[in-house]
Amino acid sequence: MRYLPLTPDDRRAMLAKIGAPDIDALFRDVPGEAVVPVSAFDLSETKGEIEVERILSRLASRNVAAGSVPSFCGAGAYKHHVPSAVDHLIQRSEFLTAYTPYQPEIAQGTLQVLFEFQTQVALLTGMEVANASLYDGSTATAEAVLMAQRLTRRPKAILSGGLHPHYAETVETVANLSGVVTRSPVTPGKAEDIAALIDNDTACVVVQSPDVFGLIRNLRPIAEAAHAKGALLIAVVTEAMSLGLLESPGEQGADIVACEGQSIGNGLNFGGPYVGLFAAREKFLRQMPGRLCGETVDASGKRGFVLTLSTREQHIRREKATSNICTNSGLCALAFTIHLSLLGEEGLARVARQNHDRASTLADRLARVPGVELITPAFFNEFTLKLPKAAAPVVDALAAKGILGGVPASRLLPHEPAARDLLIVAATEINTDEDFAAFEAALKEVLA
Amino acid sequence: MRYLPLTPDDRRAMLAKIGAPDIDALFRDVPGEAVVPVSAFDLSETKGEIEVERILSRLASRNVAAGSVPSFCGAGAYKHHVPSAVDHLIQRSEFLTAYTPYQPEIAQGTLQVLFEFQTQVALLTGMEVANASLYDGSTATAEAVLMAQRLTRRPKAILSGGLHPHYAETVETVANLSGVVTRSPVTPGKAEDIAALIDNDTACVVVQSPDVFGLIRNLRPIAEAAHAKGALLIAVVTEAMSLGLLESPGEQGADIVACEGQSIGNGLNFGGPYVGLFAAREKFLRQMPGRLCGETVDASGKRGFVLTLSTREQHIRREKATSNICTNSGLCALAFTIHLSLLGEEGLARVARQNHDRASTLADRLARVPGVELITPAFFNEFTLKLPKAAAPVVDALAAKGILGGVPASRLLPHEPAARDLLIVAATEINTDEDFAAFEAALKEVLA
Amino acid sequence: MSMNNQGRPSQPGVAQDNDIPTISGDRGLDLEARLIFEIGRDGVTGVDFPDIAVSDARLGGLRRKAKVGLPGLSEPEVIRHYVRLSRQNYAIDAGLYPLGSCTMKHNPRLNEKMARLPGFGDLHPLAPRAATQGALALISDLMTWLTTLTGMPAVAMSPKAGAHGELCGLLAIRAAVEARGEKRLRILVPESAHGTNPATAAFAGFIVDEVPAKPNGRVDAAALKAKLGPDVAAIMLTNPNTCGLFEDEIIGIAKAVHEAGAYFYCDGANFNAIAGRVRPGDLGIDAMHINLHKTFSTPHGGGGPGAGPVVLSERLAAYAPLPLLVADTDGFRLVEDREQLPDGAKPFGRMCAFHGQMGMFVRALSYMLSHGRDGVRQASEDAVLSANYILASLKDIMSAPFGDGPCMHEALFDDTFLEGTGVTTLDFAKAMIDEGYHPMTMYFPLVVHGAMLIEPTESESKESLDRFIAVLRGLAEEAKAGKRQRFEGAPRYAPRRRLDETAAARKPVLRWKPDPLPQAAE
Amino acid sequence: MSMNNQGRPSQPGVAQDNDIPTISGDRGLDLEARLIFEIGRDGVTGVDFPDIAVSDARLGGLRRKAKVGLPGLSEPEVIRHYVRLSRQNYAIDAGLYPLGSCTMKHNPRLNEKMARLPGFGDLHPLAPRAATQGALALISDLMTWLTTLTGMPAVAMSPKAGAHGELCGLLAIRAAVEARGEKRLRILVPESAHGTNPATAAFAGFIVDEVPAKPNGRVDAAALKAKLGPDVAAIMLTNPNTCGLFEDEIIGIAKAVHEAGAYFYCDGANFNAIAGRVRPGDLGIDAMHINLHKTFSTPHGGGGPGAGPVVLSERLAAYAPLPLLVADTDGFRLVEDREQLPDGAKPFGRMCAFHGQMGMFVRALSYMLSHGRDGVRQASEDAVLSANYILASLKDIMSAPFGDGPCMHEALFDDTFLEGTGVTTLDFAKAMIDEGYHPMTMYFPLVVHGAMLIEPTESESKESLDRFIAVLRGLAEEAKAGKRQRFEGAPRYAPRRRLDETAAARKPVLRWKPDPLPQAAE
Ligand SMILES: Cc1ncc(COP(=O)(O)O)c(C=O)c1O
Ligand SMILES: Cc1ncc(COP(=O)(O)O)c(C=O)c1O
Repeated sequence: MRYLPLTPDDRRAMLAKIGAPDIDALFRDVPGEAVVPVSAFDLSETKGEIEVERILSRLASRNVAAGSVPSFCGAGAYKHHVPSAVDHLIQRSEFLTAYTPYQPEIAQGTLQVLFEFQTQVALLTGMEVANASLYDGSTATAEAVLMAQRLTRRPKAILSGGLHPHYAETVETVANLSGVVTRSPVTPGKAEDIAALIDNDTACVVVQSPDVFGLIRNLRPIAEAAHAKGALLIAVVTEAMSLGLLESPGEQGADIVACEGQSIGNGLNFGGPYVGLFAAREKFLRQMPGRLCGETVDASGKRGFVLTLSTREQHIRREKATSNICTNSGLCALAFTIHLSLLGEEGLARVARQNHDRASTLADRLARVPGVELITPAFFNEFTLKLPKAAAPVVDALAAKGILGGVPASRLLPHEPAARDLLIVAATEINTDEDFAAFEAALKEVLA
Repeated sequence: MRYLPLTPDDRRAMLAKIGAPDIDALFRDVPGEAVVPVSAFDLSETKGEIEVERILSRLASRNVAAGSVPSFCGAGAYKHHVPSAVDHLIQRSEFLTAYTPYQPEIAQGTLQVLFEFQTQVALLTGMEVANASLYDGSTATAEAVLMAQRLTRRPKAILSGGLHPHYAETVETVANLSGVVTRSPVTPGKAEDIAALIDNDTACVVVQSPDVFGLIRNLRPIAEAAHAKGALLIAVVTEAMSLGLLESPGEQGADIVACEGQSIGNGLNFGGPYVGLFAAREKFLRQMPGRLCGETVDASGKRGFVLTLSTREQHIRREKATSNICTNSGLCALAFTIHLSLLGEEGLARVARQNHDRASTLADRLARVPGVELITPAFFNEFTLKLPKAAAPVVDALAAKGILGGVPASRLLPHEPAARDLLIVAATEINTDEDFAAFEAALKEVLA
Repeated sequence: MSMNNQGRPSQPGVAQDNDIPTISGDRGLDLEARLIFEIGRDGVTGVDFPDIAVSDARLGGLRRKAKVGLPGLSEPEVIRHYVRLSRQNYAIDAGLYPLGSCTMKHNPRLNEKMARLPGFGDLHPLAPRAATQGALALISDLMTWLTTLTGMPAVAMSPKAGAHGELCGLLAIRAAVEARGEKRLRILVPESAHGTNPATAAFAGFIVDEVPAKPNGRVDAAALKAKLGPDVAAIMLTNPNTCGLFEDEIIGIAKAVHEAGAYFYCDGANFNAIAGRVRPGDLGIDAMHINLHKTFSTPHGGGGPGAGPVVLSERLAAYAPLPLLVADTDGFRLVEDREQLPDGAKPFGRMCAFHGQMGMFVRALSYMLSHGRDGVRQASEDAVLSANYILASLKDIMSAPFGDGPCMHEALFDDTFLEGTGVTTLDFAKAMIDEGYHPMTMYFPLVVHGAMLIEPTESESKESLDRFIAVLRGLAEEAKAGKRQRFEGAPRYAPRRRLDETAAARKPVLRWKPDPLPQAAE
Repeated sequence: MSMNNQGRPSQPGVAQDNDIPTISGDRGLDLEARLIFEIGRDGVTGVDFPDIAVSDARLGGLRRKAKVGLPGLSEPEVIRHYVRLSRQNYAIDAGLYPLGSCTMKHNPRLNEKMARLPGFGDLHPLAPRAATQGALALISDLMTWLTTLTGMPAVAMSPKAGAHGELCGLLAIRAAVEARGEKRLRILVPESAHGTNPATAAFAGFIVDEVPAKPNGRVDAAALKAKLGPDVAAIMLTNPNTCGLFEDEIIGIAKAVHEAGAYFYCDGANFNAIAGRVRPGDLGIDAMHINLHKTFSTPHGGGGPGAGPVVLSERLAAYAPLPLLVADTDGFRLVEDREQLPDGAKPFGRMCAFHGQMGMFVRALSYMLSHGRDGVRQASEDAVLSANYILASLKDIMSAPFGDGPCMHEALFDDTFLEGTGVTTLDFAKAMIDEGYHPMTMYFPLVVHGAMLIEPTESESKESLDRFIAVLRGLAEEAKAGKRQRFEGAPRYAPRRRLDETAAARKPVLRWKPDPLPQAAE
């Protein structure tokens, strides 16, 4: 087996050194009744690369890659162009096959990347500090709610109806355990009056902008209302690239920002691995979940970086930790950092404008299709259409024509009658005018 | 432009330091009449990655990749499975973006690879010494002939009719300048009596095995005949993998071996870059072309490697050099070395047997097709079929059915009447029984 | 696995250097890299996009006015920067990485290639069902491998790492307890447990109750059984445990747990010792996460991502979180809607958006297909063999608290052998860095003083193990002989000397900030 | 570019080291690697194939009986071995690589990705015409870029590197001379020429006649003209030349050459200085190779592969070698048959099997499309600007023989400034290694004593240039101040100290051999 370096001779020599007659002797602590022969497993035997590649390629070919057809799916995961340098760099052995940087003297590469990542996240979100990543945007949101509950010692979290339903469910799953989670109504294409729901038990309001329908939300009044009642505003961003064109949550008064970073540096990957960005005001630092990388000096006075403030973390604090997270999204954070370094101020602004321009153009084209109505007046690169019939079968019909025509809102909100006819459509810098023409023509046909 | 780090401000500051008013001032030695504006070039303007990728992907999609269909083309270039580790390693920045190792203290990586490569090539060919690569098999063959002319001080090179015609033309192009090149007759599926042509003017005979029709040639009698007349035997191998199953040219008495190394570690690449393997008896060392890497020690006594015997080379010897070669096939040699390291003795033997087995199976199947005759009695992974009609249109018809059915001999020997109906077919470890069935069925139809 | 710094001096000693300092600060191939924020500037970018204008009309008045503050860099600078940084890292690909509990085994390149097939890497999670059948089939295949290898009937695929898997398992247990109308809030956790276990238990709203270890490194089964009662929801046991030992009383413990009406959660981080030989389902386990980034070799990537699917017993299977993968006549389908559940399903909720770490699933399945059941078993055996070889080769010179019997996939040493030498576990580990080795896991598990936990994995050749052993023997000899020089202030040959962790924590600098008073350009 | 060792001591000095030696021989992240032959063994392989038997029936009695002698290694060992080796290399991706004449510019990753598209990377050279139309179209596009940028009517694509291109050009000239029924066997080559020029001329059967340089670093046009005559086939001039200067009399030279019935071959290795501003065709050049691995940034790969297409003037176009690419109504076609030639074609022969370095063509076209004509021009300007910036910043402290006027893309220094310091050009260069820089090209061109040829390329930021300048100034200051310590025996921080080249050449060890008396296993 190509991955196993020991030869039969080696194994014999090693057993001899150990003084064990055979390999079974090393497993002697395993209760006899629990040992099974290899034939007990109804699984295949070892295979060479050619065969494995054939099997997996066949499976892959039964999926429709976003880049292979005109593709307009978003709703929390976006197809962007990732510069070729990114994948090259993240595959460097020294990044790919290193562990968490617990030995800083031989992990400065990873550590400095994390320091750069934290800085970029803080800048992008307009916050003071950021951690070294969480699993993804949804779990970051859940962590943010728990953190708000700890900080305010209040039980209630109010989730905006515009929060991605998967995020809302993820929050509910953990935050209901020790608190109360309420959802405000779903108002596609409009902002609900969430401020009215805030009371003195409220730990936080959680508002996503652009929301799951693509609508840009103004966080300022919500932040003011929350702060007036001693509650925190958690801003959620599922499309990190929007921060290149829109005011940051920090500028609008958010206290904690939970953001999905996939759009920058990371592929779609059918939903994971992604990278959770987590930023907050500095005063909340000690309640933050996850790893933090900090600057220091070495014994010869050189600048260096270390994981720090680990007294918040499970490996030191155990049941008193701010979170149970250990493994995070290191390599995805690296990809994020490299992509954002390549973009820089100017590149990010340009690609963000490009996204908005593309989506605006598409929205105008599709809104011309008879019976179709654009219901999101303000958006970044994603908008919602009201169709003259249920959206889900329309999407299937479009797929049959070779177009991934967006996400039907009913997929995320199966029991929301208002969602039935809504189609959430995203366009990014990768979409061409030909893509748009094909989409428009196909939609016309399907709706005709 | 993403590859250019200088900003307009930088350029101004640099000009100021130089004391030049503008960039034109730096080009003042260029005669005025030779300076043209950028508009003089009818070429496109700068493009982002997305656009370049789109253009080139469109071109790529107009080709039929060998791996995308049942594919049986050989004749000097072979589709093998290259383990995924190879491409990962050759893309390491330190290998990919290094220059020729002229500063050995910071190029031990490349140098040790070359030392390993030379050793592997010598072992594989059964020769005493090998160089650090030439461009490809054909130019290596031409260099071998020139070397033989220098060594023997005789003019004549006799090329076997089984030598790949491209190789023969390459040899003629350079070896006719100072010598005489003659070709012995083409005898598909048989060995010509080349020994009879050797005379006292003969510097070398050049024999390929397996030959261009796939036939395994016995070099021993030719070596004896050549040596008896004071001539050298140059053995040519276009399928390096055959050396895993067949006696090496060295064992059979060859004096110089020129070999195409593409099969090991390198993709088809539409013909290049490939890697020329060049090996010889040690006594001919000082007449070898190309770079040589040798072992030595550093000032602290540690083993290290350097380029050596460069008094043979153009940068030291100029017009007296053994060759004009400078840049060679370093990275392809690296790929070769890594792949062969992965294979090792056992892996190479197995994959070679696999190749022969596959080709034998296919030969038997195709020989069953009515009107088709197998004319190569002994072969490694490639054989020649005599079809009942001209092979070239048959190949086109097979291609239309989605099968790359081999190389028509007439493509290489357009003026050889005997070649008209011959089809050269290769099969390797990548071909499945389904590939064979598809080929057999399609050939039946095309010939029906 | 993570590091604890109990007893670990975090103030570095003073470094001495009598070399000639270089002008540049770089030294040969040891190249420094400043922060991107220090080298970037305006007027340059590494990605070319046209500079188009867009109107404010559809931006809701929220167009960004302030700059983000990102530096501009060209592609060559970015590549050089991250290549230089990478060169400051140790990696499996560069050398033996014996971090106990972390399973730093070889990461096959094939798996990377497979994960990048556009049909996987470029597949949208919410693409229509017909466009994702291959991906769903792959998940289903992986589920088959996981349930077959563990002998468990069900598996929840969405957890994103081991700790997330623990959470998933405990939430399933919580749901099961609640479904029975009971209130059980206590979870028993051995003191040798990894930090995530108590942290997760607390995260899931439970109270953690520690169970002591026996002198033989196993959990004290009697003490554990004594703590069982109507308020205990579950025990969380790691097996093989964090001392690298098989919990030999595990079947009896499982029985007692079940009799007490509680559930048995197993931390499966060490499944790599027994995969292909022992099925956790046969041991009475109710839930166990599998770190695909350990046992099934998806790369650690400098801290993540991972994947932590949780296998579930019959008693817990119904509570698996959404989404659920079901096969029907026209292919695979993800159930995401509580009103369309398959019979009996009572999902406790959702672990995250979408459906798990697909990128890791592809790699793990590629690993499994490559190994096959025979290779998986052989890998476990080789891992155990190599750990025992290290134990046998070092226990005469280093002190092995449980060195009498065989270990599983990792060999545990303590600092008894360093007593009186003035060399600490930390010094010893840092001296290993100078020798070109990543240190072993130190000061974990907590049940052993100055612990050194060595996990060689199955990926090392005997020759590599022999060299490693020789170096550790050499270091141990020097320490015992009172030759402290190479330990004091080690490492001296790494990109950095010891770093001042105390200073880092006292006045945290967690991000770069522009100079308050920008200097005039030179 | 290559290195000459005129005046270059090749015996290393004695190294001193007062560090603590490590037990392992490795030091931190500086990891040693033995030869694969020393670590491999029987019984293991890094590639899995079934162990099938095959009959001898069809092997012509030539089945291999002896072992090849290759070592067996598993995949993890092979990866670790080559990763460790790679870490002993310097690279553009790690730092400034100022090798004059070598053009170590940034190698964009996009180009690597494009070359690996299966439609290019996995395309058989003899696949049927219909299966290769995209590849032929790509070659045609690249030909358009090359002929347009050079202002020449034709280009031969098959040469595999610069020297091979030179050969192609000279063979075309030879064919043209012969076609005119003349016999011209002399080629004029300036003494500053790169070694490949005289070597190629001899290789092509010509006699080399050296032309001296003028004190201003240009070829002595008068001397050159004086040598022209009926036996002169061609001159081979490098422009910009190897001193980094534009041959300002080039148009007059070309005229004289043509009047004498000879041809003008230009070594285009330095085209990167003028691409997008000057068309060689406008200068009267008849043939010029273009190193795609320099000007158009295909990676050097530690010595190759490259590609050296040759542009040809109207006077030589007919003689271009086979194969020829032609477009007709139903697409592109390769003409490989002398009896099917397009009108007027008189190919002199064939340079190699198949049709050139397709892998490099894809990368080069990707580079060109990315840059565009504007970017190509800007790159040339930036390369020239950066070289002049270095010249201007260093000429007060180092000695620049032609420092009065501007240079082109490289700045040439000589060793006058080191006179009397006891520090040689070689010492100076080796001290740069300690500073984290690859040395510049040394002892080339030969026309300058102790030459140091610095080519920064357009890929360096001003900040990077400033750091480089500061380090060179620092070194020059120390040398002049008599502080020889850091020069003697440098490098001291590289993976190796100076290597004994004399010993290597005296008793060449060019391959590993098994120990004659194998040791008993331990
Ligand atoms: C024993 C043990 N349990 C749990 C974990 C947590 O797994 P993860 O880091 O994937 O969250 C680890 C990993 O470090 C571990 O070693
Ligand atoms: C001026 C000059 N001419 C010719 C060559 C030869 O080119 P190649 O190495 O591609 O054969 C070189 C490359 O080193 C060079 O610098």
